[in-house]
Amino acid sequence: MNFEMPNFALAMPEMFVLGMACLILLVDLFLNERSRVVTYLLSQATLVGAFILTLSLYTPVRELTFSGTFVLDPMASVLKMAVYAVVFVMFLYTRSYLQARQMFTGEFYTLALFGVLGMMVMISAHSFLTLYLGLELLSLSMYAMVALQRDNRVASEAAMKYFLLGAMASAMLLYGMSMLYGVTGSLDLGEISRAIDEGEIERMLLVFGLVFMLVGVAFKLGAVPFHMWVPDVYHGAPTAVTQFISTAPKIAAFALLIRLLVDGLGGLQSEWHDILVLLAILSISVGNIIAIAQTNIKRMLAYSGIAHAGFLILGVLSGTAEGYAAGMFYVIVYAVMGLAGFGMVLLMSRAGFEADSLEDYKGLNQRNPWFALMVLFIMFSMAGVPPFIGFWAKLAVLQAVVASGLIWLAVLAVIFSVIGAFYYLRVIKLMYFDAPADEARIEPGRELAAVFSGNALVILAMGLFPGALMAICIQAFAL
Amino acid sequence: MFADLPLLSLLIWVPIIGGLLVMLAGSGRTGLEAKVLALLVSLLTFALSIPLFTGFDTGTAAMQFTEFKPWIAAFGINYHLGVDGISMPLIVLTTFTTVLVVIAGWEVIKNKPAQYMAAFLIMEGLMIGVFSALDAMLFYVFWEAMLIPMFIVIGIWGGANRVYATIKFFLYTFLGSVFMLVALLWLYGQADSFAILDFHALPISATAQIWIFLAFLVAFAVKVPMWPVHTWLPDAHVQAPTGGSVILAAIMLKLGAYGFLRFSLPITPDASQTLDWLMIGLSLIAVAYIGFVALVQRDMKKLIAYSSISHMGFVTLGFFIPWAIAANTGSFSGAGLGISGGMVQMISHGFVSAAMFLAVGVMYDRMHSREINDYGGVVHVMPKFAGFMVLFAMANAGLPGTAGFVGEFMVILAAFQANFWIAFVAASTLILGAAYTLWMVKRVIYGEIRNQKVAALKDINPREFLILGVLAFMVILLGVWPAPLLEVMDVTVQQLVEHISVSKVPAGAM
Amino acid sequence: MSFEQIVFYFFSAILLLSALAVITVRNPVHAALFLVLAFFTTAALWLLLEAEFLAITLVLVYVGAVMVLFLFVVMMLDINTSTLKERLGSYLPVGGLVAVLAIAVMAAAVGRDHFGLEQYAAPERLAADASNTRMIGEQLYTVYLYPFELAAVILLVAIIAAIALTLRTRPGSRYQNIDKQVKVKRDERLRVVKMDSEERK
Amino acid sequence: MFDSIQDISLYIVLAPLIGAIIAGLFGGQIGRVGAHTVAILGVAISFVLSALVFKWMVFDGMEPQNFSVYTWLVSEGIRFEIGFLIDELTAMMMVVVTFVSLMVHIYTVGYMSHDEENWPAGSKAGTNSYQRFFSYLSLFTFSMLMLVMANNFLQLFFGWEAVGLVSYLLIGFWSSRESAVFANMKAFLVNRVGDFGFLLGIAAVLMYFGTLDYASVFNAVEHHKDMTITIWPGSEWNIITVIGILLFIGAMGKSAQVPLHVWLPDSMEGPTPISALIHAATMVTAGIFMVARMSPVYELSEVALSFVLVIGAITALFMGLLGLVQHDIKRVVAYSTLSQLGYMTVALGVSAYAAGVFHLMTHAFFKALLFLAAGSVIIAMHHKQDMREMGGLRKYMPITWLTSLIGSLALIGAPGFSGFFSKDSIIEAVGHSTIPGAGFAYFAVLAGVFITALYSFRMYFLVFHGKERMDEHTRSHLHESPRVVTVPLILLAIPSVFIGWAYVGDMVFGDFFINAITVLPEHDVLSEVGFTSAFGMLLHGFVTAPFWLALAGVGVAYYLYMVRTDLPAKIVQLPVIKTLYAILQRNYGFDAFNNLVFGRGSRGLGTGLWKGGDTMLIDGLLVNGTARLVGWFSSVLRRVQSGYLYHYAFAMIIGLLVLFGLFVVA
Amino acid sequence: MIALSDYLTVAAILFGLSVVGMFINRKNIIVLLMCIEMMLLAVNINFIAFSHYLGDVTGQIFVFFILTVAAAEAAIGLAILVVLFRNRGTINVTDMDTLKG
Repeated sequence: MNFEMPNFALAMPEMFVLGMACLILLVDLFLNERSRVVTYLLSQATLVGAFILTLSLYTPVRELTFSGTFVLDPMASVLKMAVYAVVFVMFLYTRSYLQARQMFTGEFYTLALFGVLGMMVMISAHSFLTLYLGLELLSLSMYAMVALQRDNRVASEAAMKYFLLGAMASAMLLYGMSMLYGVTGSLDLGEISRAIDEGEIERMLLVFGLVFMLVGVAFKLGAVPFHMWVPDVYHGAPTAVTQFISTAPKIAAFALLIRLLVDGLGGLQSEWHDILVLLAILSISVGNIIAIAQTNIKRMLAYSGIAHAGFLILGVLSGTAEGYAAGMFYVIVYAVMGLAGFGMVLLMSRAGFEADSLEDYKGLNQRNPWFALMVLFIMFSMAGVPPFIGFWAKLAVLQAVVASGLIWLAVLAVIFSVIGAFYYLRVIKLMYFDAPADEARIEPGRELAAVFSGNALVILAMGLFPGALMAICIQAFAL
Repeated sequence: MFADLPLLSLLIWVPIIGGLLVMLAGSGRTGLEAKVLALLVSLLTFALSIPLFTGFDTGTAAMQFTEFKPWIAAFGINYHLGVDGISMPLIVLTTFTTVLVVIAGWEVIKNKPAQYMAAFLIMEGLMIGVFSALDAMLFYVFWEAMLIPMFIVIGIWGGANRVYATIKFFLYTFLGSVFMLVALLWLYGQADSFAILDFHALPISATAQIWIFLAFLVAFAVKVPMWPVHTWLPDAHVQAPTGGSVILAAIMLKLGAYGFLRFSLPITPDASQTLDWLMIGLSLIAVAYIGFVALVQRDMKKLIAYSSISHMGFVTLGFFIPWAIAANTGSFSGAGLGISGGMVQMISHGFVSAAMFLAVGVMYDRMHSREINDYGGVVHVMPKFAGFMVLFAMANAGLPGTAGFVGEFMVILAAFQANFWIAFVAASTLILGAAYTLWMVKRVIYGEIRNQKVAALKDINPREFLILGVLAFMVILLGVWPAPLLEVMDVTVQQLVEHISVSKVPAGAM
Repeated sequence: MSFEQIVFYFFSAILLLSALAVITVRNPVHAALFLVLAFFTTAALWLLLEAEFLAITLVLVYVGAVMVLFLFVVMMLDINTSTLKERLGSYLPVGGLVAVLAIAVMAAAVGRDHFGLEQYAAPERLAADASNTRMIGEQLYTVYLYPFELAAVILLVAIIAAIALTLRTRPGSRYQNIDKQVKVKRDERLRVVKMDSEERK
Repeated sequence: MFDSIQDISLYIVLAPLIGAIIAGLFGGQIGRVGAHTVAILGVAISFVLSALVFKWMVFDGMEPQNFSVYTWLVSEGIRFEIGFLIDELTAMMMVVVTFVSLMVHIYTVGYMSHDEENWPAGSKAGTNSYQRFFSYLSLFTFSMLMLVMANNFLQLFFGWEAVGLVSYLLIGFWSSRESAVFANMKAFLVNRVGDFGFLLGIAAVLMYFGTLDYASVFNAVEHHKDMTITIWPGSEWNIITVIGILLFIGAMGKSAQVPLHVWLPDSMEGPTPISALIHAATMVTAGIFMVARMSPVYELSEVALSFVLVIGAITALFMGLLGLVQHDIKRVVAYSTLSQLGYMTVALGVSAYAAGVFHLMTHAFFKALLFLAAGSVIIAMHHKQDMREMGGLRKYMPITWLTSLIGSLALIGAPGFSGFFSKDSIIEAVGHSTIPGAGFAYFAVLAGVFITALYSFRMYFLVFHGKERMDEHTRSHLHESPRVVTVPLILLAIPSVFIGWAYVGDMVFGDFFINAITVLPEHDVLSEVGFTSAFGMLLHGFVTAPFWLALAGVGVAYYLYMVRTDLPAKIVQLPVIKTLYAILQRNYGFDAFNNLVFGRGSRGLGTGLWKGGDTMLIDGLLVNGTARLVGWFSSVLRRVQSGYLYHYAFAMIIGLLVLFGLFVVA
Repeated sequence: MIALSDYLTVAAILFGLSVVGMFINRKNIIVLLMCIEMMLLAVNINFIAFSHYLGDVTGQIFVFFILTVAAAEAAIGLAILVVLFRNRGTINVTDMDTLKG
């Protein structure tokens, strides 16, 4: 038994988040309603602390520990920091929403932090086992969060659907893992990769396992045809929770994709490439087309998210470092845009009123031109119109696709993105061209207004200067 | 003193930042502060563009006033600006037209005037960006971003059916340009640079050229617009507010044509040669087919919109005639005439169509109708206006001595060198153009006063007189003395002709 | 046929039949009980595979805890079983077809061509004193320390979630607050409220 | 001041332009007197200077001047310039144009003095219409001068279209009259059809000569005479022929040759001074001038010449016939103009350019005279133009009567009058010509003489003699027109009589145009005709057919309209004549045909392309069709998202199976 | 001797049955939860079989974790079920169609 003492320092952020989550859980018990803000502040502090820790641990090399089940590489650091940032902003967004709906409880924050922990674990996983556990930690937190508003009929329905389909998907993922374990004899991604590269394993069996695993990953990403949960859950969940599950977990899902397909099954690139092409096409087309028919903005954003997932996959499938970087760029950008997109629903909502119908956006320009402008930024960014960040994300991905010679795929993708532009435009149309049903000026809380404006302006600012983020993404895969 | 200033950057960013300021200043109900600010910004921009013209070195085809800064290193994209004889006049046209648009919207726009002015200023900056970008991706960014303010302008201040029109406009043009994006990415893969001038120098196989050409074609043809992807234009024009129509006709259409000159011709000369029959055919269809369609329009703006399409047909015809000339006469002599003619047509159409739309706008502001049948005998109540209108109509019909003639004349001359029948169809615009324009003038301006509403019309006020007068001056000036304009572009065009007369298919490859 | 084989086929058959029953019986209570049966038989198979610790765990944790929880919920929710007991309808053929298809593909993949004895020879039986539990334990607390901790966190999350979702303080129910009772003052026991007489409605 | 011919040429063209600008833009400020003073002054300067140039050119033997004023544009090394070519032809045209224009300017002071009556009450366009009219007149003078003085095709085209523009503005001057604004549009469009050919001709010139400069083209034309162009596969055309015909198509529009003549009769909707200046004396002769100018080109192509000849002959004969059935006094003159233009064209066709140009000049004087006289009558008749309501005006308007008689005599070519010299030269030339079509042309011009005499004197008798058929009110106000009207009449009558005497020898049979017009020896019919002096020609004139034909025409007219005034009505009832009359009344059906085929046809085509092509096919099917298709897909696909868990699970399984099928099994 | 494939086949059939159970059952959500348990069971059989035949204990370790997670999952699943039932008074799968489209 040769056991090497793990380098715990590398997992400092995880330990910190876990410790803080438990602490918050305890502290929350002794807080009454009015001092609940302490929980909120502690949660934010946790994220800030984790960010600082992760940043200080950043190394341009790849370090394994915990007997190879944990990896710390630039990609992990970047993605983790992105997760913290996204969740941090999400907390900023949702406070007033939660307060108005009696959801401003310790559970929300602890579950969210455990979810963050799950994501961190996934991002840093270097073994099927840790991947799975991270995934489940995240998923279980999210199932619970969706149902957290207990007297909400649709939320519980959404949670149930999410749970059942999610469990099924992770069972399939596990089945795939078991097959790969069986043929490679290891759970360690590095070992598996080596075993595949030796080339003695029958490829059919590998692909058999691969397909199962991809179902699980596709489910998490919300790729067609494993996307069916996405609209219902995004729609049914309280908007605050939707904002959470539509953003940060996508980053983790991207990590899952990279860890599995690149770190583990890099040798099967020619196989998963084709599968991903199929998934990407289906996602982009179905997502964009169905979104057109939506009247509920949360559903619309859900379908748009499906289409975005397709684009994300486009980046990965090229199988090059540039492609992965593009995918990473895309997923981070998507998270930023998703925050803003659902943030705008939060912004428009009041206690007892969920502004999730498209009709609620009518005449926003009359009611508050500033917010209308911000929403305009967000929508054009999602549609991929420069100079907003969404354009660069698409550009990066398409560039990877074109570079890998799949020009037809790029053409197909852009055609569907044009179709998709229609429903984004419709939001703008409602805001700017239609008369408001209700003339009352929109006056959200100052914090919410500030974070929303900030978010939208970041979308613009990053659109003007996307270089830094892209450089980070490229560096993350420079190993 | 101007030599040290980053003129092009200023031209791009002064209106954009000014536009943002205007938007912020627009809280007042009348928006007077915003309007004054907008006027100042547009005048400043125009003033900034004058040294561009005066300081331009007509003796070289090289890019001038260049600026270069790395922008997005990760993508290999640079902030690279510069102008040559092709783009510089268009920039000046842009700054000039924007001033007019700001003045034209002064009292007319009652709903959110600050946003209106801001949209135009931002659009101005973006359009100048398109004309001056030397980096393909920078070009694309400006190209696409420009759609946003236009989308808003048509949608908010447009007519009854504005939503349909503006969404159609946006999606049409968006669809067109994404193909270009893919082509640009492919070119980047080949050249490992987004610099347009690098693309120019890049050898490309014949098949690839065809594909790239088609991708560019979709993007630019929609913008120009060429038949059969022109149907967004009448809708957009009809629904847009006057200022929107003016910018659309005067500048935006030129972007597509400019794209042909900047991208299609020099990057894919062999494909252009292979497909010149297509381009010439589409151009001629635009001239003739659209001419007939314009003839039966009942809506003045629609009529002018169709006439714009028809006139833009000359631009594309001029641009793609060189190979037909070479095929017919064995040399490229005369090609420059066609390309220059197309260029001149772009500029002159900028003035003429702007003037026509403004003139219709003047009537629309009073009557709130664009139907030809609602008018008649306007000359009796608005004689000054009628004078302008007839002048612009004549320019639109290509009367010598007005701006409208020069480009058409040159293109027809060039087209004749390629083929008698090409020239024949192109020259049919002499009849068709006159027919639809004058028929409209007859029904709107002349005749007896048709109804009480017309009888109550007031003649143009000093503001309108100023706009129309300035345009009338330009229309005539350009008609009787186009030499300065030609002088600016001549060297560039000649260099372009030399460039395209050499095949870019790599040696040994087919 | 060796004894092992007999055991294997016997338990496998029961396993699959009970699985089939789980998805087809009308009554959820019956389904839960069939599932228990499936767990038992699986445990038996695992014993064949020399995974004693897990076999025992399966019985203890699953049959003993999880399935009881299932049954408890089924009973607690007092579901009107009559409406839930409708028969599988016309979608059975489609379902059956898909089932056959899926199973056929999977079975083909894991069939003897790839996982027969030629490829994977049956390993030697372990020595009688080999401790499966010890083996797992050694690994679990060293190499799999990190996952082990994570598993603990997952359980914690499950606890939090379950409580958060189901624990509710009913507005109607009353609790004794001893702290308050003890600290009560005389004046607080009785309070005279002055109010206007209300009109009869 | 008169330091050079260059400057003087500029003054000549700019004086009327400045007049036009001042009168036009500042008409309201300077008032009527100011406007007409400025305009007349401008034209007068122009006339005086033109006369000076003519003197230098003709009497002082100045060399032809060819110089450029400024460069219009340069492209690819091809210079497009604005410049002047001044030779005898130009000088003559300048004098004619400025003189007639000056007369018309003066005349207009009287004719338009009550113009406000022609406008609807309250029309603001009517307030300064007088000034505007002068502005247009001066602008026209400028344009016409630019045309005739051009030294290159570009400027020629400039002037060509500019006069068209002014013509457009003036025909529709009374813009409240629907017929007038229709007529001006028609005029412009028909002219555009001609310009269409003209422009193509210019394009051809540029293509083959590489320049648009007259001198260079004429110098190089010899080298190009055997070049061909493929119009359609298998048909090679001589390039000179193509250029000639294309340019002549332009002339057909401007000079109203069949079938592009339809605009000219309608153009009579304009005020009469316009009819005199533009649609009789100057603008319509631009085509004649142009062909004469291009004589070096036309000489090299007999095909083109024949084409010109035949078109001219048809116009001369058939348009004259139409003059017989008109009741409107101005229309008679208009058709007579058409017919005379036909004569000029015929002259060109037989290479008798000098005769054509000479007829152009004489015609300018006497036809302007006739029009102005008609205008004088119209003033007296309170703007009634129907000859059936006139009669016996001789005693009320003696000056008008006398000048009209002179004009008519000149028109029919009564020996001694200017028209005689020019017209007889043409007829003689045609008689000597041998190019294809000359036979028909000879017949046409001879028949034309009779017809001309007939309709001219029909008009003369109907207006000035016979019963007074006007109503009482009109009669009581009849009086001679004011001085501003009659003075131009008199001034125009003088050259109408004498100009033939003075110049026929030099211009037609001499070497007056030696520098300007090229005639190949084998085409030189005028030298075959071989008169040497006006007097000899006059003597000869009495024994030739034209004289007797004209006399017969006058006689018939006298008989029908003075003696047996009941006969015309009866004649038209005769079976054959009735049909013919109907045809003539309908102008041979040209208008109906044009309306049907070009007017309704093009509108029908436009509607078809618009509704069928744009709206239905492109927009309906492709654009909105795609949108609808996507929308339909969307509504169908969203139904897959049924809300039922088992469907979702099923979708996942199917997805899994598909992946199996595609990637594992395969 | 029992081949590895035998175990795997049993697991595959079990997995297939439970997957089909997910969509042929349209009445009772509890059965769906059971199906999920069965799917995990099938995976576990796979892992243990592989572990046995590979002579590698890792597979069993994985199963250990799967069992843990499955228990947690069952707890949360049932909790959600309870919430759902309280809200709607039914756990009929067919009734869960508020969210669609």
